[in-house]
Amino acid sequence: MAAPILSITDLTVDLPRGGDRPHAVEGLSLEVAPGEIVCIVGESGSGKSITSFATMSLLPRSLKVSSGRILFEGRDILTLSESEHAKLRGHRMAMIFQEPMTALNPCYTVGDQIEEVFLSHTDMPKAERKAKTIALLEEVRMPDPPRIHASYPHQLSGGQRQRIVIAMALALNPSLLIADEPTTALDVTTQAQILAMFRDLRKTRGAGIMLVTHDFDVVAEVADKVVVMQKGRVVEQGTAEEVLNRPRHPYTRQLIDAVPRRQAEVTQDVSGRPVVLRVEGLEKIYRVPASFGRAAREVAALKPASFELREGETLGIVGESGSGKTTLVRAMLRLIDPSGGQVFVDGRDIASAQRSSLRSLRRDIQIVFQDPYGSLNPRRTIGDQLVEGPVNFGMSRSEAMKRARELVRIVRLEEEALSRYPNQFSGGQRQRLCIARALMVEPKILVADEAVSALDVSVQKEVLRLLAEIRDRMGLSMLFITHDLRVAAQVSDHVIVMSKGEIVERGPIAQVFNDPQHAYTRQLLAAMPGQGWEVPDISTLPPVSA
Amino acid sequence: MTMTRTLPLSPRRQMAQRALRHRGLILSGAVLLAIVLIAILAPVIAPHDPYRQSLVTRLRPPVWLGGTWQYPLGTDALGRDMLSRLIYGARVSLMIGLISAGVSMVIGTVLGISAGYFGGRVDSFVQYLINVRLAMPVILVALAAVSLLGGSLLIVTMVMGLLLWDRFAVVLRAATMQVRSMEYIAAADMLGATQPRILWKDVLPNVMSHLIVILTLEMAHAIILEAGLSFLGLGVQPPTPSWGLMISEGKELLLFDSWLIMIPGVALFLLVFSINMFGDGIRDVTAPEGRN
Amino acid sequence: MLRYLLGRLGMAALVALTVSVISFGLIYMAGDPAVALAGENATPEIIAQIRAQHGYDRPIAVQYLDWLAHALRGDFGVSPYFKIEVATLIADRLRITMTLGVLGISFALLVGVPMGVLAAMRPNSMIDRAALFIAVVGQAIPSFWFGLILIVLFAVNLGWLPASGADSWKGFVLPTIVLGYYATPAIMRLTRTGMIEVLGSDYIRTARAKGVPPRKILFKHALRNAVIPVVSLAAVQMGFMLGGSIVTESVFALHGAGYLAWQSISRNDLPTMQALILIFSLFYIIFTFLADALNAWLDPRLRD
Amino acid sequence: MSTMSRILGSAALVAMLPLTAMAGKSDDTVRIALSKDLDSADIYFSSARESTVFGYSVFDALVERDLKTGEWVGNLAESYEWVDDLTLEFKLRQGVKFHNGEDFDADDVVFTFNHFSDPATGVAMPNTVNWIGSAEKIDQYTVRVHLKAPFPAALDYVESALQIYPDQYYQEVGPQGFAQKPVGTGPYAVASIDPGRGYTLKAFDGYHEAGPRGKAHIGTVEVRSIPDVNTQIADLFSGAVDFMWQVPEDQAQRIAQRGGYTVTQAPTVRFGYLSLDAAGRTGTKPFTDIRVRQAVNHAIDRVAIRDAFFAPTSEIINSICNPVQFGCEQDVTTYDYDPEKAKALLAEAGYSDGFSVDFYAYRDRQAAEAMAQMLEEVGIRTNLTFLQYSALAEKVLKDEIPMSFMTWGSGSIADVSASTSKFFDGSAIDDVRNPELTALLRTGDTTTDPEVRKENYSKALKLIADEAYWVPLWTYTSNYVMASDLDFEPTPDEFVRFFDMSWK
Repeated sequence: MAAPILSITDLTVDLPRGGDRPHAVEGLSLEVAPGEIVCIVGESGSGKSITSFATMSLLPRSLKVSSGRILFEGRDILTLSESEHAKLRGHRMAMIFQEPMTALNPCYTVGDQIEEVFLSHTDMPKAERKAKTIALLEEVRMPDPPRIHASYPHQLSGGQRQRIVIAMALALNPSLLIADEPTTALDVTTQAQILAMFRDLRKTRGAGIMLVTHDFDVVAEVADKVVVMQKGRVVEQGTAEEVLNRPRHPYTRQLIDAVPRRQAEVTQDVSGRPVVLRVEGLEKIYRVPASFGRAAREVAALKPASFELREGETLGIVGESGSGKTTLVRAMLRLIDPSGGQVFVDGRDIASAQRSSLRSLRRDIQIVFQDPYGSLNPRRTIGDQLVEGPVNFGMSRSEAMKRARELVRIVRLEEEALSRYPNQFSGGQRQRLCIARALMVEPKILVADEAVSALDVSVQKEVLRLLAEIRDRMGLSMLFITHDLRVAAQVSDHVIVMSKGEIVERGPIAQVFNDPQHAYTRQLLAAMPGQGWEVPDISTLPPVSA
Repeated sequence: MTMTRTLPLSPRRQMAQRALRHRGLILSGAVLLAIVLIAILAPVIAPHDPYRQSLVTRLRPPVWLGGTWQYPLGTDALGRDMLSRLIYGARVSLMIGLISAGVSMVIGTVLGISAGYFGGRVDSFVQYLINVRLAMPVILVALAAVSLLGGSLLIVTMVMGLLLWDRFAVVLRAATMQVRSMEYIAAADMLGATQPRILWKDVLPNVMSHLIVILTLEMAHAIILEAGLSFLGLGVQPPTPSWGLMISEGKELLLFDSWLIMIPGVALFLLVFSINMFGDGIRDVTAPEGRN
Repeated sequence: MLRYLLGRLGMAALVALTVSVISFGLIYMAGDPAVALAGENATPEIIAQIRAQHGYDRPIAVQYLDWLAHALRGDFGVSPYFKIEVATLIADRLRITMTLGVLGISFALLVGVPMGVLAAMRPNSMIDRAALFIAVVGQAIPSFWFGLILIVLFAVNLGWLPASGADSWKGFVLPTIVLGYYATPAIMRLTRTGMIEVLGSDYIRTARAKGVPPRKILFKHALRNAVIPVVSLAAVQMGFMLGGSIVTESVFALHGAGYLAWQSISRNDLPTMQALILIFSLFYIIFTFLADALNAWLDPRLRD
Repeated sequence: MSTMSRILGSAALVAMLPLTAMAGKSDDTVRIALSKDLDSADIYFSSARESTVFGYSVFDALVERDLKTGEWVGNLAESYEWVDDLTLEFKLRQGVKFHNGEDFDADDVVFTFNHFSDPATGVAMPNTVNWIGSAEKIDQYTVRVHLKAPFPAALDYVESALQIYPDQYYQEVGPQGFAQKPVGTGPYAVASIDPGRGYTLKAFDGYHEAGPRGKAHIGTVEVRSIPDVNTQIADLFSGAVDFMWQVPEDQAQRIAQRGGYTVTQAPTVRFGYLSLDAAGRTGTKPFTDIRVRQAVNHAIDRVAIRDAFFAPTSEIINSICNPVQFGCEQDVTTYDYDPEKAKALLAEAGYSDGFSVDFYAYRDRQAAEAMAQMLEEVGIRTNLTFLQYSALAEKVLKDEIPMSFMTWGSGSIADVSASTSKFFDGSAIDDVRNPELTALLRTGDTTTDPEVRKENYSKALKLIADEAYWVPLWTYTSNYVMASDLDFEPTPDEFVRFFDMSWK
């Protein structure tokens, strides 16, 4: 094996005082060799991104490297001055970030921004810069490179923008490429393309790639070597094959155990049960009014959609961003007014209900949102927010409080939680409180709108388990909206696949996954990362001393 | 899972803690408190009647310029005790600030929150109102209005109140729009809360910090504006001891008895400065993310 | 971009129309304009004569439309106090006020923007704290008071600059400072906030990751983005300044439109008052519109 | 910060002022600061003193009073003659030219008199011209003026209010054109004019030297309106201003104390008074009772106010007129400052607890506030409101002023017909509406025999004093501050004659 391009030894990065731990990264050592993809895996707060920023010398001002060495092409870059380091960045080492939407300067064309790499590091003439840039755009498979060259970032999609960032990173053929969660913000199909691109790059360019991710499926898809981090420390590292299939550290095992399995844990037959929710021809059309030089037009965010939900059933609704699944939910709940169709709960139509009667109708159907930070009012105590619903529906406050205490226990939190404020809870805890809040009014149907998407895998797993448990215990029906096929597979009985505002496929989970009918579904399934990896059953692994 | 680790403090306690650590806030708060106390206790602490004239003891200098302790800050052109007028003036200036800013707050908040919450046509209409209001030159319109309607304390404060609501509306509109998109609003809606209840329990508390900050800014603005109107001779009417009017009265002798304008000027500066500092402090404390 | 600007233009026109109604209507708050015009030694007969002569006996809506029709042609009538055409009077005075406004906003920008950038480069540093302190102090000083002190200092004590008049550039120095300093804190704060936000943004990190030199990051990438909201603010402040020139102009005896406004108010010169309120408003509307156009040019996202 | 402490730490800022060199003499330009502005250079359409001052230097009148002898002398007229009570004949001076070269003759006079006395022209002060019946050209240099009724003060108005305009030029350019470029025969010609801002005058080379005024001594007069008195003083100290007037007493005293400038006072025709609504036309009852009016008279310590705010040369007056005016009887009932007596009178009138009243004023804020305080002490609670003069005048017409502190300049006419007679004429603005009083004054105004006039005015003024209709206060003196190398003798009529100024 070739000499490593990057060799990090005993790196420690201090956190500002007053945090919950003294170091962001502690005693980290790792190596990246040419032509190798090293994945750093960990949950949020594990210090995995800090490592990449330290290497790029892009640490926020508040974080300081206190010890260790980062050898890059034989030089300790921690001893370099800012301008010397700037000469390396973009030239010898390059980086790709998580959030493509904001990674480009909105004021300049993307061509301009790619050319800036050449401008900063070479004295290449203008024409050559442009030619090289066009070539790069082709290499990252952008359609119509000359047009893209003159485009502004806001005119491109997220996936396209990420390719631009990749093009920038590749411009000068760096020997080290660092990618920090490069596909997390992207749709699964785009993710697959980008990951494929990484695999190619390793071969064509011979660069060493350090890829930071939280997703073991991504690791399985591309990694040569894996480094697992927890709370700033490396707990395990080794080849991908070793770590993925025979994890030794309990934490690694816990993480792998939490990876969704792409198949239902338990499937139930619900066909004979009564229908609790019937949606018929629900649609939402936005009218863009006529304005100067443009006629009025209509945009169908949701084409007429119909489905049924039976008692005790979990119906998964799967789709990428922009597929219309969120519009469907919001129109169904009358959070936005639908343009047509009916939504029957208990035989009463929500879609046509008067504002005044809407309140009582909604009692039967409650929702848990995606963002655990935005769905609780930061200025009200948990108790106050929990009793809101029952009190609005006429229950006495003390009665409601009693119920709140009960529900808090059911979602496995302590009663004191009721007197606290949302900022005093972690994301997973908040999501459980949101579930409790929804259950306070004893709904028949619970809608979970990407309810676990923002959570770390281990927390995600717990919340999913809690949801399933509650569903069974309370006889709830559930609508489970997600972009993640694996999660949908794990929890749903039936699944609906949406694309471009339309339901393209539906059926029992096993049928849709094993025998997809629609091209789009097939494409989605094919794009799922880590398909070559059979997640090991941790319980069968030999025990290790923690 | 249990909650054994140390918990973050509740928002209120966090704020209190940040407030206690914020030197500017504490300092300006202390000065403001002192001015408020002086205003409240004016009848007790003022050595003389602020309206009591004495034509034989006009223009006595303050102690440090050779005056006597009978009139520590000297007397004005009508022989009234400057210290007593300054003390009573605190009442008037604070009242001008509070009432004007209060009136604008009500107007601006109602408009801003309605625009931000309901959006659509309500929003377009409010934006139009804001634009109209901003297009009108404040001083000019205030002067014209006061000159046409006469210059009592009530009219001056009402005119300013009707003119200074724009910032409330602009900021609260933006803040409400942000809050409106939060999922806890949708959740409250789902849980059967009525719109007034959502506005009151979910929107208002979350835009409150903006509201308080703007309130302080506009108080300061109103006090300065009234001083400007008084300077042009169209502010509150004499013999009301407003600090702006005192500056205006003292300006005649600016070149000779400069303390006549310096003393109320410094007092006015201190008040406005403290209010602004206090507002900045509150912003830092309630929304630390807004600072950096 | 054209659509964006046309939309703005529509709003601007609507606002301008409303302001014209208000500035026309304001005058009627005072009661009978004929009585105000008649002045000293007025008798009921003279008042009646004036009322007929100026058409004050017609319905208000008719008077408004008549006034508007004339105003659109630049005819604001004859000033009863100065006895000459209001348009001539104002056109002449506006030069001084516009000069002052341009100088004032330039001062505010030249001081405020660099101060804001410096403060943003090191948040919470001494420079930052000092800049914020200066900003708060600046906002707390009444401008007439500040003007008087500057006169005492520079005109009377040091004798460097004249206390009044617009005969040479020297006469504009003190008024420019007095008019400009009040807008400086707002511009400085906005530049600072904008720069801090931009400097913390992902695309600045991208630029650094590309190895772009720090100076270029600051000026090419950061300032360009941070300055967009400052442009709007500067336009708003410029509009305010023209209105605020009343105080400054009367302190420094600069006979600009602001001072004319004050004169017309104290003399009950209704046509001049109406015209000035309308014109100041129009300037504000025009400035903000130009700022929108400039922003559309600076920010490609607004162009589509 | 050191500046702040210096400013705070010194009683008088001027103590540290350097003495600046005077600039005026070297370039033969006198720079004059005006508190108010010249509203219109077409002086017939202005009621402001500033335009009268402007008119005195740019135009000439037919006659003028020699301020030393008090006699009438000819200016544009060589002589005048009362043909009868209703006819005045003027023999005009020959060879006089206007600034634009136009010759002066009877046509100009006839045009000026007839055009501006025509009510359709709508001059700003109709009372100054409404005595004119018509003017008639007898020959090229003789004009007869026919009066509507006998009017003894006619020549006063001929001097101060009837500056002669060039008929051809005026009709050619119209009122607006004239306001922008006025043309007269006066010692100074207008070089530039900027309404509301100021004007520049140049000595007129072709001036008729034979007249009583003589040629101007100083080449250029620059008049600028500087509203703030501090700015004026700052400019005075830095040499940018050579001459200012109507300087408030406090400032004038300080400048005098400092030295280096000439500070002089001149009496003026202006006097102050409190108007009381004795006829009850505003619906305010108390002042209809003579005891209340007497109480107000007793309540005000005029001497103390004069001593505090006005020059020692200001006179306390007993009648509603200025003692320099013809017919201004001062030997009338007087009311001493006696607050106890005032209280007793109020109690007697049934106001032992006092009463509240709206009190309006438009100038001399401090004096007004002092009076308000004195009234308060005897139990009359005032709601003092300051208004612009025009706004106040409007309220008078609408019967909304129960009590006001006013001053009256009589257009600088030294005759009671220009003051007292204007107040109690039985018209809409008359506070008293006493037909006997109005008749006495009218007789005085329309009789030519000086003795008869005096007798009637005396009776009227005694009646006013006995009834305590109003409260006479004091006369005004004007403070003039000028550069020490400027020579100028102010006149009691407050019409600053620029052509009398010269360098020492």
